[in-house]
Amino acid sequence: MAVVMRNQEISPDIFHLVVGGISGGKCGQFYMLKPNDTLDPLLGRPISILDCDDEHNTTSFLYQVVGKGTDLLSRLRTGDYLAVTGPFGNGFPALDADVTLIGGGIGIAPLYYYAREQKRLFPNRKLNIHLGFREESYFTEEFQELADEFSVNIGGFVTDDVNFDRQAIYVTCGPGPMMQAVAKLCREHGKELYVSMEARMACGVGACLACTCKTAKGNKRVCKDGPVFKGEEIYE
Amino acid sequence: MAVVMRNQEISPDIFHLVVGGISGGKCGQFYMLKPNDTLDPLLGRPISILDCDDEHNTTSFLYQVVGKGTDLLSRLRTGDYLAVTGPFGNGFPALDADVTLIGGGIGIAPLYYYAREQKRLFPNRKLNIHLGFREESYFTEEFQELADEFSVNIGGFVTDDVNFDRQAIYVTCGPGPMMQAVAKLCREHGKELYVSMEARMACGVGACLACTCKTAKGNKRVCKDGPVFKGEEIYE
Amino acid sequence: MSNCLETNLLGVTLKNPVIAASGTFGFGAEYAPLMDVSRLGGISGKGLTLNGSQGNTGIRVWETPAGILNSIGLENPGVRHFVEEEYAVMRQTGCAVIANLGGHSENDYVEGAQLLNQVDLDILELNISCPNVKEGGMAFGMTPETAAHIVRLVKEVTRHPLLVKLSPNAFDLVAVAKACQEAGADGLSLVNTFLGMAVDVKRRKLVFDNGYAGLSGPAIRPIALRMVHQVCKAVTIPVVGLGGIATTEDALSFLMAGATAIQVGTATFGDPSAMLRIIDGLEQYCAEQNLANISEIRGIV
Amino acid sequence: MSNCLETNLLGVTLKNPVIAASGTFGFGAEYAPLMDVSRLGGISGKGLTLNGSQGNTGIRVWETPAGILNSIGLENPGVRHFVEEEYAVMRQTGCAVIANLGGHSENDYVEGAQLLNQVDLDILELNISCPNVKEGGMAFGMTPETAAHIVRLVKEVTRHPLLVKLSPNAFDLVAVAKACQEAGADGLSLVNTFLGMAVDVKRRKLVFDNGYAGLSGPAIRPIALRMVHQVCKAVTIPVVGLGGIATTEDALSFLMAGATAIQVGTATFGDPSAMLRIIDGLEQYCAEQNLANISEIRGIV
Ligand SMILES: Cc1cc2nc3c(=O)[nH]c(=O)nc-3n(C[C@H](O)[C@H](O)[C@H](O)COP(=O)(O)OP(=O)(O)OC[C@H]3O[C@@H](n4cnc5c(N)ncnc54)[C@H](O)[C@@H]3O)c2cc1C
Ligand SMILES: Cc1cc2nc3c(=O)[nH]c(=O)nc-3n(C[C@H](O)[C@H](O)[C@H](O)COP(=O)(O)OP(=O)(O)OC[C@H]3O[C@@H](n4cnc5c(N)ncnc54)[C@H](O)[C@@H]3O)c2cc1C
Ligand SMILES: Cc1cc2nc3c(=O)[nH]c(=O)nc-3n(C[C@H](O)[C@H](O)[C@H](O)COP(=O)(O)O)c2cc1C
Ligand SMILES: Cc1cc2nc3c(=O)[nH]c(=O)nc-3n(C[C@H](O)[C@H](O)[C@H](O)COP(=O)(O)O)c2cc1C
Ligand code: FES
Ligand code: FES
Repeated sequence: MAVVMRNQEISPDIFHLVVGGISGGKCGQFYMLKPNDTLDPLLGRPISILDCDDEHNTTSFLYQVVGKGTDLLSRLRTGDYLAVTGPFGNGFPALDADVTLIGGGIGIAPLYYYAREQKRLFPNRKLNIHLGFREESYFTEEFQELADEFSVNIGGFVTDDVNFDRQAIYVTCGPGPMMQAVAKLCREHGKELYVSMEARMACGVGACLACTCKTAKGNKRVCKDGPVFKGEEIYE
Repeated sequence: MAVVMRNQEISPDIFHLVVGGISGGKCGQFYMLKPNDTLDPLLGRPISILDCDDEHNTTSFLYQVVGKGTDLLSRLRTGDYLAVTGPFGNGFPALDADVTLIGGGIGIAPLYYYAREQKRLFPNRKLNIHLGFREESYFTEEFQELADEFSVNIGGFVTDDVNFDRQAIYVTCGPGPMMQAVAKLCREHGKELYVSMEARMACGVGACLACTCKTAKGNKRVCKDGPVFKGEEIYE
Repeated sequence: MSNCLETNLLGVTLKNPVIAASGTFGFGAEYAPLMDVSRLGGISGKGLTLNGSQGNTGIRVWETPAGILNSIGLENPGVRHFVEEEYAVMRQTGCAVIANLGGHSENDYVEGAQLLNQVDLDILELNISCPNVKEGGMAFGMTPETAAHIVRLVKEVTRHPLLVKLSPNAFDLVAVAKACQEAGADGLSLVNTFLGMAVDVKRRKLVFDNGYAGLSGPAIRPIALRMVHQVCKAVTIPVVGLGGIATTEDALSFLMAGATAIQVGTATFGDPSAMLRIIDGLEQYCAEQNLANISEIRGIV
Repeated sequence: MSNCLETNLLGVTLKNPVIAASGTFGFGAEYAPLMDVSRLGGISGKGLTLNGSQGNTGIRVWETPAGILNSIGLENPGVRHFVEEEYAVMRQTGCAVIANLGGHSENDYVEGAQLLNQVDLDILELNISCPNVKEGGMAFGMTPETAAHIVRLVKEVTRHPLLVKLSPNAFDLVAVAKACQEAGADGLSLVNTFLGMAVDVKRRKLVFDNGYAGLSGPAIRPIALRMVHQVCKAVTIPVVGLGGIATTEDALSFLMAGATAIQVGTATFGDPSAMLRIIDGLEQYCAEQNLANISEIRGIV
């Protein structure tokens, strides 16, 4: 059980949640959050770590209300308890290289912690951040503080803002079509790419095989073998 | 939807709940309270009106945490919403007579509003109130203020405190065995008795026949024909 | 309000395809203080038996995860009483009137159906699927032979369109459905409740005096939906789908699976406005999706 | 800790009667970071097929009220791989090792069972009830004849105690159970998942590529419990009960209904500590009720 310290709507249907009592997760990992202890909904909801503060033992999340589970999450108030299990998944690789992050919509969430870690570990490496949103942007200032190059695109194609000719490794998270476009561009420009995948999950630990995705190396479990994969594993 | 104005534990597992946005119920009636809008639990929980304030459009309840539904109720906090339907049931009769109320445990809840109404309508009539509790008493001061004669019994038999020789009409609500004992004594002393019954309910409106109890006049629905019955209807 | 929800069911025109399920809505008057009952497409009344019944003893409902077990046991005033009293109440609601008839024997069904010819029902729903009485209708609904037999007998005597309500506990539901169609059923409704059980662990006893009881509510919806889908693919007569429907989305699922109309039972208990919300939701869906009539999505999955 | 929970199942001594259900617990290693797996009575591994399988395409789980539909489709590494790799992993957990074997044909079952003779399983669980593969085991579990046939074939070749896992979708479950007993099953486990369905209303399509899928979780518990009760009354061999068990009270219900042990599947997803809480709860129950062994309440309802 973790306790809600903050759960605030920072943009329409987008909530910033800070919970106390858990920390230690790596960037790119996720937790299963269960907003109540009744049997409906039955399953936890996978939500990426937005940021983690080991010193104060808090972990924060950024989530979008899309259905029942996230709606219930959004009703939690400071002081409420919620069930949290994790952290799960492999996380992003620490890369001693220039890195270009490409995030779309709520897919920016896992990228923030990663950006912070990259900057901490490799302060002299370039960090380029490109974010795309359909209608309204959110949490962009926090990213901007970390970025060497930074852009926000609203309503267009985030890929239009990205220079794929850099000597950089590319990392993306966002809607499927966006990630597919990024993968195609990286392939064309011969760039290394990491993608953070989503799939419907039940267990979150690799036991149930609900979340498999086809990869070049056969079926992989997004929850356990991922959610971060090499671009070429997923997009042929 | 009604809003929680107060939900306070006044004794171990006993909560005093005040909700805003509903009023107009009669004493002895009940509402179906549903603490959340998920499907587990599925049904509302019947809870008697403890008191009702039409002017401020509030209704209050006294409930004991015994299972899942009441546990969820107990977690509501000021400002939370809950689904409330009702009021249901027939309510207590206004009696232009001396009245002796006998309440046991959480069964005291519906008697309070009734006591207030009796005192308001018939200020010159005697109102005797006898309350019994297993371990700890609660909400007794509020009753005492209204009573001409008053007793609280903890751990014993409330019926020992009651004078069944009065020229009075008797009204009781509490655990089954207690009500049965009261019925027996009333019969022996030739006194008129009203009892407020409980039964597991589904609809609360008389449609499903889940809550029937056998009476002298055949099956009756506790939710619609009751919860208040003449003592002799229930206890042969 | 357009007539995008108007639905023809066995020759009867319903305002909309949303019907209150038998046993969960009394004879239509009980919910009137809480909702505008006249907006419903139809009401299936409490299950009747020829001579009426006091129902089962003991606990009659028990909540389960997203469902309830019930063991009402067909408490009802009897067909004669219905003809004299409750029919008029139902007719006054302004909704299509469906009488639900159960029975303990062939004769019960036949005589009950004959008596019901005295009133102008819109539809007669034959309950061969109640699991809550010892020699209850369910026995008739378990096999194609017994089901067809009773349907044939009733079809011969009734002057009303005949909807046959099937049991999800049947050994081979699709076979039963086909047999009922062949025997003359004008339509099918399904599902009735699933045979379930509960133990009162503290008392180390079965919860229900009757042993087993009937499970209903959202918990069973995925199974009910599959059964409705299977039956719709197997018969040509209209099917009324039910079992755990609580939302517009649920209702749409059943309609897309092939149901001509839907019924809502248990969901009304937890939220008396469930059916009205569904009607509003379906109307909105038609508007959004530019459907002239909701039937356009019937059976598209 | 006393041995009040010690349970003999088909000659194997389990620390306690709580077993992880097949397909929900991998091969035992996956949940190790979250819980002390060694405390479990046993683990039934992911369902195996002779040559392994990639499983079904498309969406594989869909939440329903208090339940989930799954269409994993028996993705598994195959029996040979299990014998060489996963068996050792399971053995290391310190729990009784149960291999779950499914099949597409008689030969799959027989050859699979023969290969599994190479490892020291505690129990072989024969899955004749998976609804998620076209020619899946469920076909074998639907009628007494087909079930008995496959049980007889496997019983002839296996050297392990044989637990046969039954389908709640069988036409006549009790008949299937009796037939399996006669054919040589040493025990029965039930239930596997219920055939269900979901519609993606927005896309106007079935959710699952495979059409129907298997429903599990607390939603189905009242039906599963009734089935376990019926089967326990009809057979003399031990029965392992499952279907929606999530709490100590649920587990007690199944034990009181006659089950020798229980399995927990779906509940673990929502709460990884569910089985440990049940074990603690059963222990506490024995203490409070002065039971020397939990078997004292077996079948008392
Ligand atoms: C590893 C991982 C990390 C994630 N991180 C975040 C995050 O940081 N912030 C955030 O807002 N969301 C994140 N998601 C998505 C989030 O899990 C889903 O939005 C959420 O589970 C939906 O639950 P719901 O009950 O509100 O919606 P539901 O009612 O279950 O479904 C509503 C909609 O959400 C989609 N959906 C449901 N479950 C999933 C799922 N597991 N993955 C993708 N789509 C789903 C459905 O297709 C449907 O359109 C992540 C998902 C994964 C797998
Ligand atoms: C007309 C009426 C008025 C009531 N007024 C009050 C009140 O003012 N305050 C109050 O605390 N309680 C009142 N009750 C009882 C209250 O409804 C139950 O305690 C509550 O429904 C239990 O819900 P649960 O989910 O917490 O318990 P569950 O988990 O459902 O059950 C826990 C225990 O409560 C008992 N129980 C469950 N439902 C009922 C029921 N409908 N009637 C009686 N016992 C039940 C069960 O036997 C079980 O032992 C009233 C009941 C009725 C019928
Ligand atoms: C309390 C209760 C009483 C019922 N009584 C009847 C009945 O008399 N006749 C009948 O055909 N079905 C009866 N049913 C079954 C319902 O009409 C319906 O088939 C079933 O509950 C599934 O739908 P639902 O999940 O929407 O409730 C009853 C159901 C409940 C819950
Ligand atoms: C994701 C998932 C995968 C499953 N895979 C198998 C399997 O491989 N073999 C099998 O016999 N049962 C399988 N089952 C069925 C479970 O073992 C169990 O019988 C069923 O889920 C009912 O129990 P529960 O409600 O506790 O989950 C699976 C169930 C789920 C939810
Ligand atoms: S969610 Fe169970 S294996 Fe990934
Ligand atoms: S609770 Fe439905 S009739 Fe009383």
